[in-house]
Amino acid sequence: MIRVQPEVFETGQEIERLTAGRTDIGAVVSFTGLVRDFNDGSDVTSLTLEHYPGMTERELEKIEEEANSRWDLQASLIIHRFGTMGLGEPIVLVVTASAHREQAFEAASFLMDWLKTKAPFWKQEENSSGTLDWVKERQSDIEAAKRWKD
Amino acid sequence: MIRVQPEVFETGQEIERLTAGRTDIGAVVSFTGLVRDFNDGSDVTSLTLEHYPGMTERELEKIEEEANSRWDLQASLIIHRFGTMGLGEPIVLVVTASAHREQAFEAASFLMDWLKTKAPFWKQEENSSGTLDWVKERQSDIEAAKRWKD
Amino acid sequence: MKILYFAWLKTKLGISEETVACSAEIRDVDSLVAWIKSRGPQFQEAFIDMDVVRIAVNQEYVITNVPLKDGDEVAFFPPVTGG
Amino acid sequence: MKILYFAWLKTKLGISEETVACSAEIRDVDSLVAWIKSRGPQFQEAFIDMDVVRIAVNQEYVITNVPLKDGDEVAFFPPVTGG
Repeated sequence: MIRVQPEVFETGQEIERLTAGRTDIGAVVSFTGLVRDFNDGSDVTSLTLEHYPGMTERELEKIEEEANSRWDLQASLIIHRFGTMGLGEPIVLVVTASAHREQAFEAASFLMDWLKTKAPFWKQEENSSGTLDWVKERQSDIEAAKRWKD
Repeated sequence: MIRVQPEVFETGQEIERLTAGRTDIGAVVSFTGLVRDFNDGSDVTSLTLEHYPGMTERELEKIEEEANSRWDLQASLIIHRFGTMGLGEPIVLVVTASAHREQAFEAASFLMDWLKTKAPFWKQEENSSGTLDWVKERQSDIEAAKRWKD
Repeated sequence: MKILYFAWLKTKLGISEETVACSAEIRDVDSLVAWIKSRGPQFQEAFIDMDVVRIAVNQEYVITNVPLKDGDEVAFFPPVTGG
Repeated sequence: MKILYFAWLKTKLGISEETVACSAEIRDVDSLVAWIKSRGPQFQEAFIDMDVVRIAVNQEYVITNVPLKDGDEVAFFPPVTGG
């Protein structure tokens, strides 16, 4: 399941909902990305995410399908927000459930790596002097995505 | 932080508590292990965990310290239950917070791998015919722990 | 066809969306880019380094030149930075 | 010293905890194990394959023979299966 929304979400509630009433799941891994006050050496006061409506959903669905084809998942969830977010707020959530923990760990890590380099979102940071800067692509994200062959 | 307790815990609440009011955390990874209805080819109706009070806490603390020395974590949490648990109930929770996602992912995976092979807990499964069986050590857990050199 | 710009491409050009008709001059991605660059210095500058411009046709990434037709949706944007 | 048994070692022996005094016969882990095995067939059987018995002295794993003294806490248990 994928969701693209401006609203804040709660990681715990989403995990709860995904696994409620199920007794076949042995392992649940979640990743939550949060807005932090410092990035690449400068202070951040808020973050705005632009996205490409339509293509975003398509890309996230493809990434989720790919994860489900590579790992034996019993449930998966991707939530990504857009719009303006305050410090400490969640930006993205990935949850994977499996009978085995390596499967859940690897799939969650993969989802984040591919999402970072494929899903059409762009971050703009505001700093304490009011300047808005587009966040630059990170070499480490490109390298991380390469671990999982296309 | 580590906790060894018979009581059920809520993953979401624990993550919330660990990250509340913090704006320096970029990535949070959680792993929750749940009681599932099927294990190694037989049905399970409940699970009882025995542990070694005192040594359990020491081992978990050592494992957490080790993770913090290997990765740049801003917060970490291990909760492990003991006693009898019903299907779908959580057994163990590991949460790691870091500025960077690879750090949080690797540390969480490490914590689970070491905990599985070092923390003195023993699982006893009850099946539908009322038989109690001690769970056997898994070769895959031994292999997983070896990925992280001692 | 519909042309979309995102992130700094959008702010640099001051355009988020426009409609362009296919023609003998604008028949595929490469000729569309050439035509856009010919429209003025800010266009020229925004598209000067195609290594930092990603292209999607009908919401799918394209990395080679592909033919275009009216009704297509073409998007230009920088490398993505979500997650 | 205090001797603890966990999991199937405990159920097999029917003992979870006992107190044993150190002596010339029981002076280190190896001699303690030898003495325990001498106490009867169920003890012999429980300790027949030391590959599946883990040993902790004062709540720390030991994998080699170590000397014991009164006041020590020695635990015997199967490979752990938590998590």
